[in-house]
Amino acid sequence: MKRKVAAVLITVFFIAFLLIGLSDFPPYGTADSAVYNEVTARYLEKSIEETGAVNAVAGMILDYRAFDTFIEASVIFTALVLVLMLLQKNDKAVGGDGNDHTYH
Amino acid sequence: MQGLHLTSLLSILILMITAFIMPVIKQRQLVTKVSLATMGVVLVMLALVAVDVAKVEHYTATIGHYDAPFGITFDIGPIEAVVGVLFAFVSTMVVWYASFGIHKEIKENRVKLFYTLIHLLLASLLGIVFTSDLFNSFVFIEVSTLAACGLIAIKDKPENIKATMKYLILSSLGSGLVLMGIAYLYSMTGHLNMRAIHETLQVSVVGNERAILVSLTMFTIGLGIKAAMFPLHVWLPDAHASAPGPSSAILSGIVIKAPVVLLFKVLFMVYGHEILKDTVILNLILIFGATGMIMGSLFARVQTDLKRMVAYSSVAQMGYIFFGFGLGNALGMTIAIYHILAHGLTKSCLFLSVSSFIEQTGQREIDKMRGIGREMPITLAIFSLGGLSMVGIPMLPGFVSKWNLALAAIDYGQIFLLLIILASSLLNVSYYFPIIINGYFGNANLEGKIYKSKMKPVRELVPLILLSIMMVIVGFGSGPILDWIASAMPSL
Amino acid sequence: MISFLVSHYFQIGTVILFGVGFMTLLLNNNLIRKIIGLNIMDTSIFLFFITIGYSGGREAPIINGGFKGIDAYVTPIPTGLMLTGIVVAVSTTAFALALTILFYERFGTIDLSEVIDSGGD
Amino acid sequence: MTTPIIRRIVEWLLPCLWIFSFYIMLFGHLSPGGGFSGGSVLGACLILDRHVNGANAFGARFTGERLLKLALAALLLYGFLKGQSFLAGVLHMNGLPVPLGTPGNILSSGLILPLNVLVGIVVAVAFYLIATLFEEGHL
Repeated sequence: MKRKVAAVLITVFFIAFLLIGLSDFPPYGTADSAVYNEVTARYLEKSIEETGAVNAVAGMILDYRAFDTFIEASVIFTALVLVLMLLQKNDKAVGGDGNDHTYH
Repeated sequence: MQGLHLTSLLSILILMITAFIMPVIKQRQLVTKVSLATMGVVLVMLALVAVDVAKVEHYTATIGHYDAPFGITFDIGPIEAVVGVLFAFVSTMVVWYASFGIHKEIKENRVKLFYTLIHLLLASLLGIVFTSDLFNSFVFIEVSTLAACGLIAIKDKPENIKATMKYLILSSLGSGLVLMGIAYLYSMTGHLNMRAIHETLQVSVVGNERAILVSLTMFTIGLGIKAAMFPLHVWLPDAHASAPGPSSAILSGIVIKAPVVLLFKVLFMVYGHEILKDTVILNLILIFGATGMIMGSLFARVQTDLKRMVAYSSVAQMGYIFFGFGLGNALGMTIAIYHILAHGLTKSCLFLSVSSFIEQTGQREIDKMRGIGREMPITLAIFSLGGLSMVGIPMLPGFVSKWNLALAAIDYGQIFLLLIILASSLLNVSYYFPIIINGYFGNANLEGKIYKSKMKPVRELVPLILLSIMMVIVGFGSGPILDWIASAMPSL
Repeated sequence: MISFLVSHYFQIGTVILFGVGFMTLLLNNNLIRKIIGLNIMDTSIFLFFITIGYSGGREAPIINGGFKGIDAYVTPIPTGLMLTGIVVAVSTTAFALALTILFYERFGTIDLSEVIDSGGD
Repeated sequence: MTTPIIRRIVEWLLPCLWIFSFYIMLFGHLSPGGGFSGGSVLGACLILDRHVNGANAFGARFTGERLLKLALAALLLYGFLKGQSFLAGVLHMNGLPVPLGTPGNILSSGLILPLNVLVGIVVAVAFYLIATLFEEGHL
């Protein structure tokens, strides 16, 4: 019970804290926010010219910020490796012999 | 000299690409060889990064064809170079050590996944340190979290599953907070590049004070969880104590260091001193660091399991690093970075020697380690060297950190902080010395122990010996290293 | 106060959603619920990011049929970032669920507190 | 879990989903969509197929091991295609000369189209393998 009260209090405090920070931001849906700066302008204006993509989002994630997307692909790969490691039950490892197990 | 700039990116790409190949290689020996060779190449590359940085002081590598605010860049200066070399060195030694014995500790068919995960982990840690883009660092943090969890869960025991679960949940919470911090910063500035954010923040600080405070808190808590800052350290002892030996060495030596470096960059390069001095964040970090130094050592003292004791000692040592940040003066920050180096080398040394005790004797309790010095003299010598460094015997890296940390505390103007450093050192003595003394001396302890009976072949101890030699070098050569790190400190 | 609530209603909604996720994470010991809480938290952050870029009356950043000027399109950055964020969240969730299965197999329960309270240290 | 109703519906639905997923992937640079979205639809397709038709239909030809190799090959190709561009960027040189084409055509925008397909393959295979592992415990 004590823990529940503590959890609720922490959460309420946390939300209040975030909301206080929020009050510095421009209202929802206005165009004068800081994100409409030269970076956005370039991604929109030069997207076709520099990346050839009509879809500026595709141009951004696969050309301007392609490194992110490359790491993202490796996140999926990591998750696949981990799930493979945890859930593979049968002894036939993928591509491995796996017939001589040494349990610790 | 543009060519050398490649090495920072190339090291990450090579690690990633070898990690993609490894799961389909059939023989374990081949995987081990590939991994060792890659690690060697990466170590050389990072040494080249350091050489490059020593020449040009600081460089920016654009990843892709777009310059800083538009694309992703690596900003590499002395701090990044030093930490990068540390990461590569420790992982190379750990992989070398693991190549002899990891198949005894985990299932045979998981060995190649172990190396895959280590490669992904090292790549992501280097990425966290090098990148100058906040969102990019978030993605790297996630890879490192997943890979680190994998390195714990790779040993198929119930307590590993439990520890991994705890670590994963807390760590994901931390990532969520970091992402929220990034969202607030992005909303305020419209940039993701650290330099660009810094410049915009300087202009737009008025009217954004509350949002800045919120985002700062998010980053501190989020990265604090990942770096085991004291009250948020609860996942660490379980995780580091239950993981297989080489994993523990990597987790304790370098994995908890990368978030610290990122926190350093966020605090002092993104926000900058102008903003920090108006907030309480640095004082909070100082308090948490100081509490961690004392409490971590107190917890370590009462442990009966050797590995848990060393794990709790990590909490205390992370306290030193946060203490240095919290002081907020140039010497404090320099020492915090230096202590990353010192603790990374020392703790990986300690964990590897502890894991070889456990492997050879099959015992985990501290009481059972009596007389181990006769059975495994070299390993205990290395353990003792690490312990002495933690305690702060002159000329070893731990002493250099403590001495300079004390100087920085005097500089800060609070003398009672000296007492905390002193108390923490004394507590360190109280749990490292009994093991060393009981291991080497006392007739009752040494009775019936046969000299070198449980020693590993010397060639299996080479990585450990190299780690300890490097540790001593870092201790003796602390002068130039400190100067070099200090040259990169952001002006106050 | 009221004007703040009205003008920032979407951001406030996402922050409250974040709180809901956070509370789910704190209150429940059931692992599946904890994972759900984490996902709610992540989703709220994604929503928050999207609200940053939204601006009334602008089109999606797909430049079909001639460029209409930079004021005609919503910024593509938050959208693109959140694509990456979603992938990361999916990967973490997959791993957490796999771990939960193993947890259940080892301990016979998916209650974290039961195991931590009873199982040794 | 497979009733005749589901079988019947899936029989009609699956080809549409296949085409739709490839449409999302291939038109990622022209319209909403891209590698990840297309890949997740394709992954859902594969999971549905596996769920309804069992391991015989698709799984017989594309075993887990082969799919894993396919995904790793796609990742490697991705790494090389993009890695050369990253490395060239560090040196401030041009990478592989890939023509950008006419904006609006399918064969345009340089590397984005192949990268979308590669990401799609990786995502689809990863989702399919993860789901299979969850459901059956082996590949």
